[in-house]
Amino acid sequence: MSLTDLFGSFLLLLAIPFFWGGSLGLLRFPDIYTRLHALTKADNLGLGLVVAGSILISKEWTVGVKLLLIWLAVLTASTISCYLIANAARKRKINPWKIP
Amino acid sequence: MTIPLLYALVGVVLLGMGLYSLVMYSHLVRKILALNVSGAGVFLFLVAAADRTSGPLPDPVPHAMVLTGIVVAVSATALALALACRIHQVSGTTQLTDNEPD
Amino acid sequence: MNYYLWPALFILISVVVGLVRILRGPTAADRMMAAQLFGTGGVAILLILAQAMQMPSLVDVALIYALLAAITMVVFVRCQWRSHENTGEMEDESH
Amino acid sequence: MENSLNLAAVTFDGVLALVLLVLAWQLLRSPNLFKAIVLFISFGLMLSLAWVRLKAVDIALAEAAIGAGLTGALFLTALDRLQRNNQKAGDSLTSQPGKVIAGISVLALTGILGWTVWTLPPFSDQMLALVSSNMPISGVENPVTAVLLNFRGYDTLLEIGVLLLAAVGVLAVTPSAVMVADSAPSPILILLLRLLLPFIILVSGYILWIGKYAPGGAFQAGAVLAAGGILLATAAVRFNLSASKALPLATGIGLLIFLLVALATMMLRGNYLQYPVAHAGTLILVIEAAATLSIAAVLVLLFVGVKSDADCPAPGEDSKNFIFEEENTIK
Repeated sequence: MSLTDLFGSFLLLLAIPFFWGGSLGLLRFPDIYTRLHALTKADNLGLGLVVAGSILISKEWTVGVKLLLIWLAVLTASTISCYLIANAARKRKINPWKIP
Repeated sequence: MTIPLLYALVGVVLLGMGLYSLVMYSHLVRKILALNVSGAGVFLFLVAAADRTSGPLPDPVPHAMVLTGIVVAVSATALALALACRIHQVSGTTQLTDNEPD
Repeated sequence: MNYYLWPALFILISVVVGLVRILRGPTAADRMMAAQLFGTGGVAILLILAQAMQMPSLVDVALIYALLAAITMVVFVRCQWRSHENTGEMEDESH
Repeated sequence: MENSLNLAAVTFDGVLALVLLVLAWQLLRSPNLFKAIVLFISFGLMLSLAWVRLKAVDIALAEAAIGAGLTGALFLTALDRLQRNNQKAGDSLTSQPGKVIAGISVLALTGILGWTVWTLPPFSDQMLALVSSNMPISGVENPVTAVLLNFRGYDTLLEIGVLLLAAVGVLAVTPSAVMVADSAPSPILILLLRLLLPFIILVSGYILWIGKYAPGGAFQAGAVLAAGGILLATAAVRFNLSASKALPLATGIGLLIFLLVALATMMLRGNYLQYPVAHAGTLILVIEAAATLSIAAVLVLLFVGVKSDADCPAPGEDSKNFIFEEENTIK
């Protein structure tokens, strides 16, 4: 196992906490707006670290470009659907959670 | 017990669950969902059976069958949903009931 | 190469934990968000499986998931969860 | 070392199998239809991981495109139409004895099938060997594409006909092929379209092309393209398929080209769909390109057919296919 493989695997492992953060945040946070915040952590950093790790492990530039495209696509999709959901929720007059 | 066998058995159980729900629930969308789940069960069984070859390569013939099957399943689902919407529009109901309304 | 399956497994389990949000709701958007988390986790798992199973074409599967991730969400926001039309409280489950 | 390697694989497959069963169980018994549909979308995603574990990447690609881009959209719009006058979805059809009888019969059937699967004789590699030995004359390198478009081309030809039939069926029961949204898309959504649509078309072409060498092909490419069409249709304020002149052509062209090739091969070589070996690859690509367009057109048509409803204003005589801004905001 080469050094890049090792570092790649390390990045893959580092991604796991972000996915757990996303899941637990989705479960534990009190309202839609805060849960959206948790969700995007998995999208941005979790997937970003998996992509970075995979680029290091795969070592082929064509695959690397595709991996970067995947990350960009997910970033775009998650940003925009996050906005759409929050906007729709606001229009439905769902109030943000306040400390009781 | 091998991995393909595990998935094949899951496929069989999905088929059973889908069939039971198809018979048990009267709402049309639930019936369509149930059909989709049982279809997925059959596909899963076919693909799992294809992976039981002696070498590392699976058998491509069931793969081709399931591939076309998935596309046909989604178009059949669309047709069924369009019919359900039409039934709802004409009769105002989304259920299939035993008794005639009149 | 199979040791790469471990991170995939942990991400799978974390995604499954998020499943509870689909079951619980309470609003439709919460359920959709959990489904989106399923999608992102799925992309990550596919990328790791591509290394673990030595199948580079799995990256294409992940690419399709990543590209189409927004579509169900857009359909949901524009066709289902609209502000003026309050379709009863189908979101709130009566247990 | 070997043991720990297998442990990871076995745990992964075990968890995945369990998740599939739990998702299916929850989605089937949920009286809340919206929840059932979201569970079904997640079920599709887990299913495509199962295809990957069973080394069926072609199927995983199709499941990805259809599960992410089509199934959810279809069910959500149909549910929106059905719940206009808000009905409860619960309630089983049958009485208590009926329930017991259905339960016992399904359990018996599942038991028999499960036992049959358990005791299946070892797989014979005959079909695999047959396909592998004929690969050099197929014109392509991906065995699934070879089976679909060459060895069993006849099945695929009929299947494209079946898709066309489904489209005709949806059009027959649907009042109009016009979709009307109740608000203009937000600028952010337009931005999403601008960013994603070119990409989706590019990836569709890539998946079509790569099908010759690796997992991919007409069905997957068509489903990806259709997902792009659905995104466009959903964002538009008004999406009128009946005003389109290109659409009937696009729905028919796959079957047409396939039939023409089939007839030509019959005239020249005496056998339906027996391609000349030297040109097999080109012919397959031509058929697949046409089929991609047809599959995409049919799938978009199916979605618009399910979405459109009688409450929306009549088509009118405007010849535009889709409109993004509300008209009164322009003037």
